[in-house]
Amino acid sequence: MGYNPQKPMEGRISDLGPPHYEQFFPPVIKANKGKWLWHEITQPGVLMHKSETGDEVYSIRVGSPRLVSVEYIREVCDIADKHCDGFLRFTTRNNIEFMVDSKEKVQPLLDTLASYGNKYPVGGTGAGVTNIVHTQGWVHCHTPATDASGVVKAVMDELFDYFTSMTLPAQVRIALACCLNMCGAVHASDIAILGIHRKPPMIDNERITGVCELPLAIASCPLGAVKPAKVEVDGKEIKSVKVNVERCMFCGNCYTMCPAMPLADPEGDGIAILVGGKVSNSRTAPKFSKLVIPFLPNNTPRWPETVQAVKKILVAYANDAHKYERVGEWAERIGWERFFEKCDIPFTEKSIDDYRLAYTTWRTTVQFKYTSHIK
Amino acid sequence: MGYNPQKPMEGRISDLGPPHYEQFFPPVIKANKGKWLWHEITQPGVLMHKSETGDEVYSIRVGSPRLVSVEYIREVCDIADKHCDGFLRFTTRNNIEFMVDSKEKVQPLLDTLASYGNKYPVGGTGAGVTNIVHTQGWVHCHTPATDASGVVKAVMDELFDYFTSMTLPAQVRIALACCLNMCGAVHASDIAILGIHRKPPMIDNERITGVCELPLAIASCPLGAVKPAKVEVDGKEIKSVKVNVERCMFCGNCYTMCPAMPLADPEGDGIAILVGGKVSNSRTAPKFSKLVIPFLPNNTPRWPETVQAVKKILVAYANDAHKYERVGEWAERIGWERFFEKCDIPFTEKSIDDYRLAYTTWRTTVQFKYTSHIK
Amino acid sequence: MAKHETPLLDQLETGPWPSFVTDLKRQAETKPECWDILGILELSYKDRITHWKHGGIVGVFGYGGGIVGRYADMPKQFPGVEHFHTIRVAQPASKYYSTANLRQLMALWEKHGSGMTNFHGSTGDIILLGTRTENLEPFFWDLTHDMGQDLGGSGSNLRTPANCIGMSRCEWSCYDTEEACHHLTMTYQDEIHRPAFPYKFKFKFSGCPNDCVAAIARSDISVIGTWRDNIRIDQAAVKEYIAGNYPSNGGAHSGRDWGKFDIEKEVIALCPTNCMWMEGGELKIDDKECTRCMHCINVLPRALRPGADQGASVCVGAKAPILDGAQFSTLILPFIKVTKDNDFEELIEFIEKVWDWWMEVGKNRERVGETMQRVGLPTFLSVMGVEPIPQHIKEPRSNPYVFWKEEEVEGGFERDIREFRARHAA
Amino acid sequence: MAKHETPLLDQLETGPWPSFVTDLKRQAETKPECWDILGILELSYKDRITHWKHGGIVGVFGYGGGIVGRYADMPKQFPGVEHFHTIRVAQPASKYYSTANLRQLMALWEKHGSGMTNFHGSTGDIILLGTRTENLEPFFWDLTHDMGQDLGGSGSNLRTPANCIGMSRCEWSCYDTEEACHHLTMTYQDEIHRPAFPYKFKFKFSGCPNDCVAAIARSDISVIGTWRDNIRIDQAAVKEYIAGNYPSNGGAHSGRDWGKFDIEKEVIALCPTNCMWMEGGELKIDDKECTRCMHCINVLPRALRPGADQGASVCVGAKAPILDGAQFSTLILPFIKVTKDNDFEELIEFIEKVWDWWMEVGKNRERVGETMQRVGLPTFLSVMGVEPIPQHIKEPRSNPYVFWKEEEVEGGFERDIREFRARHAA
Ligand code: SRM
Ligand code: SRM
Ligand code: SRM
Ligand code: SRM
Ligand code: SF4
Ligand code: SF4
Ligand code: SF4
Ligand code: SF4
Ligand code: SF4
Ligand code: SF4
Ligand code: SF4
Ligand code: SF4
Repeated sequence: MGYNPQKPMEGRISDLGPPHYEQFFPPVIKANKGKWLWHEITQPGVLMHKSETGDEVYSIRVGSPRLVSVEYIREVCDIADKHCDGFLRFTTRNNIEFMVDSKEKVQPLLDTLASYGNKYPVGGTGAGVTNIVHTQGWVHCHTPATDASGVVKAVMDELFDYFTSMTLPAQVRIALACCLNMCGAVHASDIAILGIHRKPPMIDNERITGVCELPLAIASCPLGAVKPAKVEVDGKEIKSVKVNVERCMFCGNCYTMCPAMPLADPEGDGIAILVGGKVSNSRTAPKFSKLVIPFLPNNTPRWPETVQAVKKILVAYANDAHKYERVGEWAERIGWERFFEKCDIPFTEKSIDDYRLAYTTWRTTVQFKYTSHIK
Repeated sequence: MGYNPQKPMEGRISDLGPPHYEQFFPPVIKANKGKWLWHEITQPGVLMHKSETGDEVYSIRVGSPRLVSVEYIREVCDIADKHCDGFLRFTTRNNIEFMVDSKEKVQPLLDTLASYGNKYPVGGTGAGVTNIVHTQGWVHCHTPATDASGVVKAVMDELFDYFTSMTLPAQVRIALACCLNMCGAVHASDIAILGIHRKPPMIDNERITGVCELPLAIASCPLGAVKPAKVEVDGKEIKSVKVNVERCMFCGNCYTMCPAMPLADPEGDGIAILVGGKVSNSRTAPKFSKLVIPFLPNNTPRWPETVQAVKKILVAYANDAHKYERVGEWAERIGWERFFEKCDIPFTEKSIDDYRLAYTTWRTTVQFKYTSHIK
Repeated sequence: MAKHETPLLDQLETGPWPSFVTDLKRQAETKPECWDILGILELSYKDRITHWKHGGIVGVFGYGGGIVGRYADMPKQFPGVEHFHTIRVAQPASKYYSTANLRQLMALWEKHGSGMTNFHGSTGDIILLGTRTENLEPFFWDLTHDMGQDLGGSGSNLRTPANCIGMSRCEWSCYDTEEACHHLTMTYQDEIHRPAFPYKFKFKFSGCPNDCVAAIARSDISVIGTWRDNIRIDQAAVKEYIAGNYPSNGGAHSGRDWGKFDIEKEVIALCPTNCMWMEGGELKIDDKECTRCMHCINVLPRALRPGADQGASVCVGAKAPILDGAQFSTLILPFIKVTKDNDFEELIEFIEKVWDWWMEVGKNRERVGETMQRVGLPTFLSVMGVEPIPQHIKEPRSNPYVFWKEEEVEGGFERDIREFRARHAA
Repeated sequence: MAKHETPLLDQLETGPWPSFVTDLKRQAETKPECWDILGILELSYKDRITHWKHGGIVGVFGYGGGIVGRYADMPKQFPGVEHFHTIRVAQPASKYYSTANLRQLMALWEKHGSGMTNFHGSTGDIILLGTRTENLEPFFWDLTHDMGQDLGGSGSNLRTPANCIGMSRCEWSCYDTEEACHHLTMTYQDEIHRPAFPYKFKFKFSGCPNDCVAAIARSDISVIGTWRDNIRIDQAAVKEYIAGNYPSNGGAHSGRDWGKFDIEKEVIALCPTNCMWMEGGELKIDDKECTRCMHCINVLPRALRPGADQGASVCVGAKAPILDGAQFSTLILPFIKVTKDNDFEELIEFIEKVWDWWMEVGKNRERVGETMQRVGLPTFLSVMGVEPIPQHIKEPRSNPYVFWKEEEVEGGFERDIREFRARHAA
């Protein structure tokens, strides 16, 4: 049967919503929901949860590139069929979890995973680096200032040992967003990799009339940098806009509203690094990530500057932070001046806020440390 | 000779500046400046500083109402002549300090002071309440929303024992300002008493033309509540202003710029209490005072509601804070929800910021305590 | 066999982390359009700029969301990705799947799409990456008819809600995040599929303050589990921890030698409220001072558990930085019961109150958190009928700029300047 | 004898704190205009509103400040305060006086004014409270000729600078606050007396981070002593404290029994940077981590002293709340030498750079801190020629909204849309 374009409304079903979750529960989950008592990470990537019924579930966490093929998912299903009664799940950070209901079943599963070479790395638990939450980049989106999957691949290659081990002071959450829209939680990550533009939008006067509502484009700019303008196109005066480049901070919101204002550029675009965000309420309240490296170039295909920057921060953190201390908690304890020094990151005025709530970030005390910054 | 109005410029001297401080040093100060090694508060109101020369200076601190007469200053001079070689000083909080160069000279001085009755209370040192820094109020200023000296007198009568003793967890700095101009450091005081208006300005159309520059009056309003208007006065249309009362937050800046916009009112005006500010960098950075009681009436002559509010906060703090903990440090440690409860202050939405940096004060965590506020 | 040379992308086939390039290449063997994905991406790697055009409105009939339109700017060179629309398929709560279900979905996508996916999108959907306009309706037909499944959200509507794994496999969940997420998703199918909001709106459900679905950072309504009685303590287990018989933090730190476990240093001293102490070999908690940060429970999972009187805190207004800077959600309801027993009544009532108000006053493309900022928190609370309490704020205001209302001030705002001047000459 | 009944004010004559009402009444015996002060104040107590008119520009010839004009709104009833201008007399640094000097000033004020004063005003001046316009010049003549003294500031100019007692009686002062204050006051007599600024401007000088003149809260330029070497420790004295032989905090807490002194709890645990510890009975400090908050020194004045390499931090921009909310000063120069040896050269150079800029770009009635907020801290630093360092901020920005300059971006901002479109079709 299938869809009949001649009668598009016939037999149409809608508003079904997602399938009910329960039908996908592995039996041990179904039997023990709400009864779990405690858990233990028995080795990196392997969680054991103990139920008050005495049952145990072992979850084997596997890193995935997220951008995966139909074939890949089928292979994952093969593994789940072989070891997990045909069930599996994905975590909130795009890892795969294979669950088995006894300890004995763990090693055979691990062996199967290992048999695929580096395709199914086990890890991402506890005080390590788990999967990088990321976005579309050049694979799909229209506004990116960098790629997503490629940068993630390059960074994870370098941090691989942190994924498969638990040697850090605390969990480290890395996220990537390819533009300031920040699809994901880049604004609250231990280490955030953020695509940024640095050139103001161009105005495509030849197309603007058809594709933009000028008042919306003008209103879109948080800094009022977009102004109405009259220009000549093919000898005819048309209504368009102009950009006061002095006031532009390259957020791209005008482009979101108006396709005739592209701002992407090979040299202009690149990556900023933000650090010290967190989401959990554990010990300290959620924190925003803070901009510490304003720009690194889009050096394809492996973004060596970005990879090294992330690694350097991670190593400095690993060497210096206390047990349980998240990156942001560490930076606040030692002081940001010391953070820049310990991470060997040159401080630039770009890290100084000059947006709306900026004053709250100025140092209004004479408490400070003497670091190499003071000449 | 003296000033000759006929020849105002003749013999005029200007730009002399203040007298050089050194000529007013008591001998022991002159001899030991820069050589002091340590100090000790030997009893409330009596400081001893020890010099590396072996010299000692004893400073006896005396509370003053600040608003004092020529006769009062002469009396103070009598005391200084009698005991202090004719020298004295005033502190940054309007206390008087009489200095003597040996321990033996302390008691006679204290005796003299005591002989004046309650006129020269000795205290204001260490972990107590020192003098209330304050402003003009109804004694001199044109914009006050409350009096200054009278409120201070009433509050200090109640807190007198805290002035003459050192029983608090830390120093408590109380300040009063009679309007939002906040002449003083009310915005950074442990307890701040602040005169506030609550009625929007009236427009004195009959006088506005002569006394106001309308554009300045209009520009003065931080919320754009003052707008140009045309009104009729004695049958003639004149340019004036009107106030959008919905947008007014009673700051009085328009009145500062334009005398034809008075806002004072017996019922509208009164006092707000702010707490938890500090200036020193000791342990924690300087903090702003925070508004906890939005309004108390101008109940002359003794402002009982204000006196009781200050006392209540002070007692709750004294009972609960740790040694060395300033009011603001205490409130932050126990949490503001607990602060309101411990001080038995009803919480109102007036304490919730809705001005420019407001978002930074919202609670963006699920960390909170269950207090009586949660029903 | 490669349709395009990909010297740059090929360099992403080395290294230990699984390679999406290798995966794409393998898929390209059976789905040749994947060559064009590789080709256009390679070109982006060369040009260092995206080759996708701005937007494009496509969808399935009757839905205002669920599909993101996308066209290549080099359709001639890469005809396989000329149209490259993504389809957002609503994921099941907690993202459990049967392989049967996944295989069926993969078969559909092999038939109608590019063969590439994201498991999952950042909001939580299954993202099916790239298909042509003419495939959308047939795919949707098969998805609904053959699988009984549905699209997720995009556009100015309720976005696909998401949740942490919750009670199904976590001992700390204070309400059933899966059921809450599923129930609300089903309740609001219309809001998900037919945009009627000023802008997007997101729900996320975490079972405890660890917030494993990052609700407080990225959802307009963040429902985060909590409790209001006392942390449950098993003193025997505390002793085992002290003795070093149980690994601290569930073994999360076992990769490094952090020395012997020290309850004073690792738990008591790190409690943000300092409300814990040891007494007679027992761990004591002054629960009324506890802010339920989870740290002690995280470190001692076999000894401590959230209290038994469980529910959730509801926070409102998180969003990404454009335009005013990022916002976390703000605590609005400190504690409500969140349970199927009453069909999530309290939560639903609250959500709808938020929506009614925001749909009325929210400007175009203004997230609810921005509307809250614009009107101010006191106004928001008052329109929500929520009594203002200190739990709503980190600290009281430090400026004195209070908006008094006329009815609060004795005598009102109206005054007679002449009468005033009679007493106070200018 | 009372000229007016003052039943309300009379109630302020009871209670232990010295009464200004009693004082006024006594003064009224010889200065009858004080009856009118009492009378008009009593009326304010009755009406609950001020009876002073708005401002009034009066002054002495050649000065644009130093006098605050004031007129009563009931001159008929209270002729003695019909004019009631205050005179601000510049105080000596640290506010030491000889009785001779004070008596002479009081004699002048008895002659020319109301007989009432403020010792001192909040900025630091001696305030002589209330006189008539025609008395101003004669008073000024006598003040300058007979006493060699001068007025302080008011209006849009440099206000009378003030300082903490500093080295003259405090062991912690890291530079000579008196000399700095005096020297700068003398250097800037013209700026004090002749308004040429966009708005008022204040200097305050504190000798150490305790900031006893509240510089960081209320001065446009706050100079606060600090050091850059190590805290000086006398270990023998540390032992005395531990033994309980010296009172902690210089005896500041002696009014209450706080129990035996506990160096761990009272010093080490309260150090905000956790950079102190006990080792072999000695107190150790990791000085490079110390932020010189003063707490340990405050608590152990006989054992600890600021380092010997002393100077000051310079912070800029404090002010009261109107209009944007209060501001503390922001750290701009972490450490400079502040000494007469070089005529305070570094400080003066910095101040003048701030003024030059602010006088150029500051709007009417815009404090320098507001101008800083308006242009942004990075711009302020750059116009000051100060290299941006992390010490200028509490934390880095959390929004990503960086203003890149054209010259920083390879290829600049100019681009050709046609060339772009050739590669990226719309
Ligand atoms: C599986 C997952 C939930 C899900 O629904 O998929 C999950 C599962 C668990 N989390 Fe989580 N968390 C998961 C995402 C998160 C997130 C969200 C995120 O990263 O985007 C957070 C907030 C991150 C942040 O704060 O920035 C998160 C913050 C925590 C914390 C708080 C740790 C802290 O000190 O801040 C704990 C407690 C702990 O680890 O001690 C925690 C603890 C746990 C426990 C131990 C809960 C339990 O008892 O089962 C689970 C195993 C932890 C582990 O992997 O070491 N989980 N956890 C998510 C796994 C993601 C992954 O694949 O790596
Ligand atoms: C005399 C005076 C300086 C002056 O030039 O006049 C002064 C003198 C001393 N101060 Fe102060 N402070 C003086 C105003 C201040 C101020 C300014 C103010 O209150 O407006 C502050 C900042 C207030 C704030 O933080 O809100 C101030 C914060 C301190 C601190 C920090 C205490 C803290 O824990 O925050 C100390 C250290 C201490 O007391 O341990 C201190 C310590 C001292 C010492 C011990 C310094 C010394 O070694 O001589 C002096 C005696 C303290 C005492 O009275 O207990 N002084 N001190 C001021 C006396 C005011 C008065 O009459 O009461
Ligand atoms: C696919 C996805 C990224 C991904 O690779 O996972 C995505 C992709 C896009 N997002 Fe997003 N957002 C995605 C999750 C998010 C999240 C995370 C979340 O929902 O938890 C956020 C941050 C949270 C939030 O909502 O604030 C997010 C914040 C934005 C924003 C900024 C919204 C704001 O209020 O600031 C935009 C801009 C806009 O709406 O115009 C945006 C816009 C977009 C658009 C539609 C581009 C645009 O300008 O119109 C992207 C389409 C890409 C494409 O070509 O397919 N996307 N976007 C995520 C949705 C997948 C899914 O349904 O599961
Ligand atoms: C006399 C004094 C209060 C006192 O009783 O001590 C005072 C009195 C006045 N101040 Fe003030 N200020 C006084 C110290 C302060 C201080 C404290 C300080 O200087 O350390 C401040 C806060 C710090 C600051 O500068 O921000 C202060 C912040 C203001 C403001 C708000 C300025 C701002 O930028 O926000 C105004 C409003 C204005 O300038 O129009 C103001 C305006 C006024 C005026 C001139 C009233 C006006 O609207 O024009 C007051 C005249 C009262 C009168 O009738 O004599 N006064 N004023 C203080 C000056 C005495 C002296 O010279 O020693
Ligand atoms: S972060 Fe920006 S570029 Fe990346 S997917 Fe989201 S909207 Fe597109
Ligand atoms: S990129 Fe942002 S700041 Fe620049 S013009 Fe566009 S909307 Fe305005
Ligand atoms: S605080 Fe206001 S009312 Fe009081 S003296 Fe200052 S300007 Fe006048
Ligand atoms: S009092 Fe303040 S807010 Fe009200 S109109 Fe005047 S300037 Fe504006
Ligand atoms: S948020 Fe809490 S309940 Fe949910 S998975 Fe994380 S730890 Fe468990
Ligand atoms: S949950 Fe957090 S606040 Fe509560 S006792 Fe444990 S560590 Fe302390
Ligand atoms: S600021 Fe420092 S130097 Fe000045 S008096 Fe206070 S404690 Fe002494
Ligand atoms: S001055 Fe402050 S930061 Fe430095 S050691 Fe002492 S207590 Fe610690």
